[in-house]
Amino acid sequence: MSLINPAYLAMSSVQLGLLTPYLVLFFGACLALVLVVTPSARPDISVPGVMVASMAAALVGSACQVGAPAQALFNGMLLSDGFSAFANILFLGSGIAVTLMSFRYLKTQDLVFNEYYVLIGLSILGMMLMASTLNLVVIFIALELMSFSVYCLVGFRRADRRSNEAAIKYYILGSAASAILLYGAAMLYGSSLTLDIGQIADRAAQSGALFSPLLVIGLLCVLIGFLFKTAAVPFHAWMPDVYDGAPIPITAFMTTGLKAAVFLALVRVMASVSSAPLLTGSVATSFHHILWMAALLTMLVGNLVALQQTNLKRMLAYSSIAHTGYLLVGLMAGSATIDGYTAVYFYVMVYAIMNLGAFGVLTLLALKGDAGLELGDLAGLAQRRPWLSFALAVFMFSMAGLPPTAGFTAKYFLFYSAVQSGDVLLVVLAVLCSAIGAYYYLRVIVQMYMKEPVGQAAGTTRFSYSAALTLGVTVALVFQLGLFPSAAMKTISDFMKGPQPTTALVK
Amino acid sequence: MTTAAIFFYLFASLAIGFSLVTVLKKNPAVSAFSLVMVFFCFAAIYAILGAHLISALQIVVYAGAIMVLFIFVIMLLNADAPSFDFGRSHIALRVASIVLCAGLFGSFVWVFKNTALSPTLGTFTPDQVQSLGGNTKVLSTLLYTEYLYPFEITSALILAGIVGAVAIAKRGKSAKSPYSQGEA
Amino acid sequence: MVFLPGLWALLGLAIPNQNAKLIRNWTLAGTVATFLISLVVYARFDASLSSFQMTEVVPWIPGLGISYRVGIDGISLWLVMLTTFLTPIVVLSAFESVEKRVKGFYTLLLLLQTAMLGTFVALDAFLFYVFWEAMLIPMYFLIGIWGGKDRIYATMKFFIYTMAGSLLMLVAIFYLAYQFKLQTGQGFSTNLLDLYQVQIASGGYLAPQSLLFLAFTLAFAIKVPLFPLHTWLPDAHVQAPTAGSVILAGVLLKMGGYGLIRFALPLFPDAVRLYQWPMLVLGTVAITYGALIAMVQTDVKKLVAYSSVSHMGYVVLGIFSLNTIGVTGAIYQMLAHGISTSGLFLLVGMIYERRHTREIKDFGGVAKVMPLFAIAFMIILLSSAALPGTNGFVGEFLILLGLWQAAPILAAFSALGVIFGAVYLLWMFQRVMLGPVTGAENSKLKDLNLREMVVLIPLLIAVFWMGLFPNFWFSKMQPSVDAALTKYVGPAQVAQKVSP
Amino acid sequence: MNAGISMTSGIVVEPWILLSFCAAIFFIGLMGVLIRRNILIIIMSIELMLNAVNLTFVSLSGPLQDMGGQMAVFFIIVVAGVGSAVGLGLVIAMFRTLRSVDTDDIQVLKG
Amino acid sequence: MLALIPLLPLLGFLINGLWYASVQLRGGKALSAQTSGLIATGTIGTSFLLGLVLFFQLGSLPEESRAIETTLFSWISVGTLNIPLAFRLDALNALFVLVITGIGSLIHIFTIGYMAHDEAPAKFFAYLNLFCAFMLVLVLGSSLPVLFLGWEGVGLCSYLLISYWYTDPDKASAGKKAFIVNRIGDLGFLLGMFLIFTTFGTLDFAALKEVVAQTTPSAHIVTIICVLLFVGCTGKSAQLPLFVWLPDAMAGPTPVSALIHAATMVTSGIYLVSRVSFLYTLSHDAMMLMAVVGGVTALFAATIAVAQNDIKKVLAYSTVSQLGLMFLACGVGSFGAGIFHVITHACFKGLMFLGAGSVIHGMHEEQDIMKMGGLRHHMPKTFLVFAAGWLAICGIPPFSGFFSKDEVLWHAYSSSHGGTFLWALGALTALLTAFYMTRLFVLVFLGHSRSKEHAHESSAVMVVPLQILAVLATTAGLIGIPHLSWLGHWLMPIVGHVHLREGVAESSEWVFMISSTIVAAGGIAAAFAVYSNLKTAEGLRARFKTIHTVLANKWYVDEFYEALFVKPIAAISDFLWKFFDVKIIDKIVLSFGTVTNQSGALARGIQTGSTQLYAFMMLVGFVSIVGYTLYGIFQ
Repeated sequence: MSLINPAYLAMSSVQLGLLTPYLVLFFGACLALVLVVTPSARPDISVPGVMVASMAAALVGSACQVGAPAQALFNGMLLSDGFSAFANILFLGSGIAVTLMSFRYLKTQDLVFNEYYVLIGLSILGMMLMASTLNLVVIFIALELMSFSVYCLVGFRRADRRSNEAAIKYYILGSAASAILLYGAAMLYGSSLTLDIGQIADRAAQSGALFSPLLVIGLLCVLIGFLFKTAAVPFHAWMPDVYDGAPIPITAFMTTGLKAAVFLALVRVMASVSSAPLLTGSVATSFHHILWMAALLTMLVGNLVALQQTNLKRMLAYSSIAHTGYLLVGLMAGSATIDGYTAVYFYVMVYAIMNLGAFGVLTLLALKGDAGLELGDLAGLAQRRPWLSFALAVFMFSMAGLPPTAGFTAKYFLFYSAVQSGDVLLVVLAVLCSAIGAYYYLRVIVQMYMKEPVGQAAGTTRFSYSAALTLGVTVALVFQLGLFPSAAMKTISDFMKGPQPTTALVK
Repeated sequence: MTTAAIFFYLFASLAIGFSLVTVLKKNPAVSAFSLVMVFFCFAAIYAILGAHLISALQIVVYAGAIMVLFIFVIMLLNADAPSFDFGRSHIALRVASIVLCAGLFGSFVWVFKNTALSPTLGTFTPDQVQSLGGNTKVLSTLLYTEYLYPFEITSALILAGIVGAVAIAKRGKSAKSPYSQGEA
Repeated sequence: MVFLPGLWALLGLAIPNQNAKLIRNWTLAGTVATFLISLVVYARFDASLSSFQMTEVVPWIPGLGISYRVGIDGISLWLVMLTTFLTPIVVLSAFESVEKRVKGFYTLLLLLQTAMLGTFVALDAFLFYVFWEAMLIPMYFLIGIWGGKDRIYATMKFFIYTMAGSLLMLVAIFYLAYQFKLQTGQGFSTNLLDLYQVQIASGGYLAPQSLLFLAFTLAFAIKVPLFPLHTWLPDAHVQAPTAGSVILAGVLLKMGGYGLIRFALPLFPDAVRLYQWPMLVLGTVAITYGALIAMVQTDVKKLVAYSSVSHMGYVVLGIFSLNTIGVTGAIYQMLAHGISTSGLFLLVGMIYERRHTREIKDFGGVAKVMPLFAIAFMIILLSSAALPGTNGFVGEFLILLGLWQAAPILAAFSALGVIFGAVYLLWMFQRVMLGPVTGAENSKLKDLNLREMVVLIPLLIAVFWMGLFPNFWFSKMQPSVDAALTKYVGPAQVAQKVSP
Repeated sequence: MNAGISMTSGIVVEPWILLSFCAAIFFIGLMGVLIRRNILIIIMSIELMLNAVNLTFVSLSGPLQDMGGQMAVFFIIVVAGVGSAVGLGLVIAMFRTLRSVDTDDIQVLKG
Repeated sequence: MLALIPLLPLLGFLINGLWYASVQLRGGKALSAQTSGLIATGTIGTSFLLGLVLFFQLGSLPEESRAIETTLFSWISVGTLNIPLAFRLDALNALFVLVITGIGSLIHIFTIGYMAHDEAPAKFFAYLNLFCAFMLVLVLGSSLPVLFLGWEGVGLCSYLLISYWYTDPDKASAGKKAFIVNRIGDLGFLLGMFLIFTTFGTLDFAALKEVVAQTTPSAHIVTIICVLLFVGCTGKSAQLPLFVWLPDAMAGPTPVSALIHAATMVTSGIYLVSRVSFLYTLSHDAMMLMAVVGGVTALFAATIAVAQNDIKKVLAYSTVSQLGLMFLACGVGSFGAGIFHVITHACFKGLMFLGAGSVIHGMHEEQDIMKMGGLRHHMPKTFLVFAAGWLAICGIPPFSGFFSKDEVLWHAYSSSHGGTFLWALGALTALLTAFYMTRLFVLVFLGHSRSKEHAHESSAVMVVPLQILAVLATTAGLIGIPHLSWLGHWLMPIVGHVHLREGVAESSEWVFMISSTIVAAGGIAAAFAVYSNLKTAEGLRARFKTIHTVLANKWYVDEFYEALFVKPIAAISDFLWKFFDVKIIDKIVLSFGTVTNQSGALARGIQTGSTQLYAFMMLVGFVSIVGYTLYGIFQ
């Protein structure tokens, strides 16, 4: 027996092509880093420029992969399929948007350290890697790549104790959660001899007798790790504080890229797990109940506490928790429906777009030192900045799930699929929660449109073209996806040739 | 019980003891040193289990690099004074934490005891490993073949870690100057 | 046609803010044009068919069986006409009362019209829901920005209340679409005609069909609003600007009734029969309750708001009498209420603009100084009090007659509303309009100007036209009403089973 | 436990005992995170947890006759190293502004 | 041509009304009383002529098919319900048409003089015309809903006219009261109508009659129908218990009182029961109820009238009382007598009201009879015509009232539905009527003037109609002389015969005629005895102080209703609004919000910012997830 399997080393040009987005991004980051450390002219423009360019190039690269047959590279550790292409486009898109909106923000906040952009790029690389693998070790590494970058980005306002605090909290809790996830991976390994969830599922499908408590606990630990990152109750507590303390563009980045990445990875894992008869009988029921409760609690806590917030960022943080809850509803339903997780993908995408937009507005509104983001600061904004208010109102309506915005269609698809899975009760609870949600989103609009301005308030920042571009695109997308979602839906389901579950998670 | 087993139990109990010290001791410096001891015990256990390369790495990376970092930071921050944080914690929360952890531990042990490992086994029997050149060689080969990919992305991780840690920890200089030069 | 106001609004956005006059005229032209188009629709409508006409189908989200499917039948035709008829009136009425943020106001008004029309013509449950919810947004702003002192509270209450109610309907729509797929194997469909074929298990008060019925009915009952879900209405009405109140009372409330006829009746026959009595009782309570409370109001607008509760109670009664006469009466009552209550709100708005108060006690003897106003007020009032010869009578008469065939005792009770209606309206009229002229402000009031007359006269004409020639309306809606009731016993059978 | 695994195939102690030992270390680490206020010690506790995981991998590697576990440990060690570097960087940044490494002092963000 | 009868006054209304409105809109000169009065009188007068023509046309038709019908358009047509807006003239309503248009025309003429100095006579004439139009719709309507259209329409006009001088809050209230009390009655009417439709499937009178004749409906249902309809009648025709609005309605201008509250509108109840007499005859119970209510009302109102001092109030209670007599007649099955009395009553009561109007006009709006007296000198013409009315209402032969009242009393005794008790009620009423009418007459016209005002005779335009009416009041009785009654024959096909009780000889009618004359004479004599000398009257009043107070305060009926209905309903409403609606329903609604908010605050409380607590929450989640699953496995 030879140790060296040539298959591991050989790589066709096609496969190399599939790696392009990753490589482009990585080398772009390296180049940017070089620009950061070498005395060059205006690195504050060139660094983000390089990053945006490389992200755009990677995005184009990913887009080119759409329709290509699914491929497993590196012994199945890198799956290149429609799913990963979709995920990559999403991450890269949000990365570009965040970079663009950061540009002005960093200037106003006196935060021009160009490592910032490099970290965003590396973090996106982590996301891309995470969403395109089923190997737990790779997931772990990618997750940490993403997380470490984000820890640093959260703490990027170094002189601000809130930023420090957020970063530390996030780091401590995040690392503990990673450890739990890893422990789960170890146990899965013990019960199935592989670290690849896809292989675990395959083996279960072949032998049909892989069940063991060890496997269950391992899966649970992995699940907990993911639930932590997606901020599902009761693993949500870090999120509001971190969102609150982080620089606004980074909060945007976290709600969009990071959340989408974790969730998409979770979907890939869950789809794989539920496609094989891994979980049967009482364990399946328990899993179902756990997710059910987590979804319900997440929606409830997110919405209820968001109701209490007066700080916009915190409010959006809790709302993000609530949206995690909706996504969990979709996640549970996904395995039982024909369209599978399409609704979840669509929701993730729409959610990313809305949040990018909303935080884009907040970025523009932020005064020096991230101040001025209390609800009251928005009073009468509509009269001073009509377009900005309009955009924010659109995003708020969208998050509240009102037609004709994308938030509505997304929520509609999600609940639609949940009804198909037979979980009507959960859907009823979910829609009630979203009615609660409408209240706090509307409060923002009340402030902007129905209150008279009080003194010197937010919204005095100069306009930046990059931010305007971001906002314009997101608003357009919110309407586009709200009014004509079917094209996007179709594209998404065309993308998803990979993790198409065939059997239900439960029963 | 074999000699190896005896040594295992010895190091295991030492490890548990030192890790308790790490967690419970008031002085961070003491904790750090106990942690080093834990790492050494672990290295020994790795060796007992036949994972020689890991054992070596444990000493080099953990005890050598990471711990130095810790102690360096402890000294840098002058934070080696005994911290009395211990007593300030809510007693109920503390007790509950301990109880819950113990409960989890118990249930894990129950699981380990009552569960079967993977029914299929791998190909790397000790003999096989021996015939392929020993633990180190096998691992190294695998690292550059089967595990090339994670190895590569680890490099990105390290890059991110360095950039991040430096960006965060470097002396805040006048943020007014946009032409900052990183020290990395 | 549905999107004309919307497009018009977008074009209107191009007009600079300062040019309020142009915006006003532009909006007026747009709404009048819409009305003219609706006349064309009316002319092309074939009364002999019970099916939907002028349907347009554009696949929208084919994967989920959703398409943009619109069309009208005899029921929606009139509600569409009502909408297009009222909107120009509202636009005109707001010419002088809305001073701030004129462009926003009219843009929202036009968007609102689009949503309202869409709701009435939608033949796809999903599309219906989309318009239904989309309508909330402009209304939310109209109340919230141009409303009274407690406008924010009122608009929030309105919004959340309505939205919470309708979300359950959304779930029910999903469920139906899914059931259609299960039962026919043709894939999802939210096409209303497809959903009509879905059979859902019924039996108890909590059987699936009953639950679905309740989900739909909750949404509609809140909108109607049916006692005890009415408390948002007084707040919203009182705080809303006149135009908002008019649209709210004139059109929005009708959507509840329309929804009941369009969805609840044909979709859930068994559940409807099961819940017929509770609904009838609630309707009866609403009538008496609304009227009693209206009686003691001190704020004219609130009085009119509670009178809406009372009047819309009739609509529910008519619908749930489940016979042709009752349902026809209910539709007619919706139209009539749309005219008369709009008129009342307009009148209240006019006097509010002059005096900036709506407290009854602040007025007195206004008829002396504003005789034309008094005449108009009187006529609208009588219409609201269901005097024969006015539009209000026909609806209430038919509803009560239909209800009598279903439940004589309740009909007797709900007819009490006729008395109370006269009491609170006339009492209010007396206190506001009659008696000696009180106070210096009242004696200086100016009578209606030409614009206000132009606003009111179409309504006054409609009051009598609808009161004297209701067959003009009935003739077009008859086949559709019969079609909506096909799942219920024929009217002849109903007539026989009554014996006190 | 698997009866087929004998001492000759490199088994020193019963796997469940090994795993339980790892679990003990893991939960001691977790306990440290829970009851300590000093962030440095918390980070050390996290290292403990990771070490426990490492040992779990290694101790499974033997009975399963597979090298995957040991490979994983290789990467985990690297990640843990980078992680503690980042963590300590954050601690330094925090110490600069707060002059403290105590979690009680980071309670500004709440509610 | 038939349709023109109601449409002409409507046209008059439109001309006057729109003229008035346009004057308000653009300013300019208001129409004078002459012009507008001419328009109004012209239209109603033409209607009268048309009515006459049609009446004779009708008379020329054979008895069985004596009906002229015209359909304007289909009004409401839904499902099995089909209501055309159609008029049908037959023997019954032809009489009413003549009374309405005829007396209406006279009153219109009178009004020209009466309202000469009003600020907006055009408005007044518009209302009057509108009233006539609705009244004609009421009587001509071929089906119940059309009748109801007129029924409510006249109620509206009554409201508008009563509160015509709306700046006076009392007058405005009186109008409102009239409308609302009428509405209560209308409720009964509506329900009766519904029951008819559900039972017989039609609302058209002719068709209904056929259906009733063909089927044998359960007496139970017929009774309910009749009672419900009668409730409507008690409202419109001011019977117990809904009579309270009529005396207050005197707040309106006097021509209004004459036209609406004496001659026409209030008799529409009689018209209705006569119209559906074929139903009533099927239900003995309903008939009995009607007779008793009518008789009791008659007596009750007569007692009140004795103690009133306002000239119009006296006449109003007298009207209530006379209407009671009419219902008594109908209740005993003698619909013909009821209608006969309607006609004569229209003549003499219209006359008396207009006479009273003339007096009030002459006395400068003074209405208290205690402040009048001796007017025969100042207003001789009015005195004369009033005397004719007085004798007619007292029932002195050969004045019209004698014949009609006598027929009522006779049938009250002799009819198979009647009896001694009912007769006694009627006779007592007649006695009291003679008494209080004489009282009125004596106090107003005889004796000496007790007023400082200088009364003057009214103008010709007011006096001439009075004189015409006086002639009618004197002679109208001739159409219904017993045994030769033209009226009886004319109405026979519609209202049928009166069936006499067993053992009552037809011939004994003479006895009753004589006795009722004696009764009337007795009443007159008593009143003369008391009131020719006011001191005697004072003495009597002092002696029967309690009774007088009760009577002067109208048996406290208004206060009773106030306490029993108005106040409790207001209190309940207030309670419902301020407590139930705001404190309970809205609180429940808002409590959803509050609970949500509170639980949000609670959940927020966990978010203390403590890292350890967050970690602990994670641990709890960890434990519960693992524990739950293991528990499942363990099971």
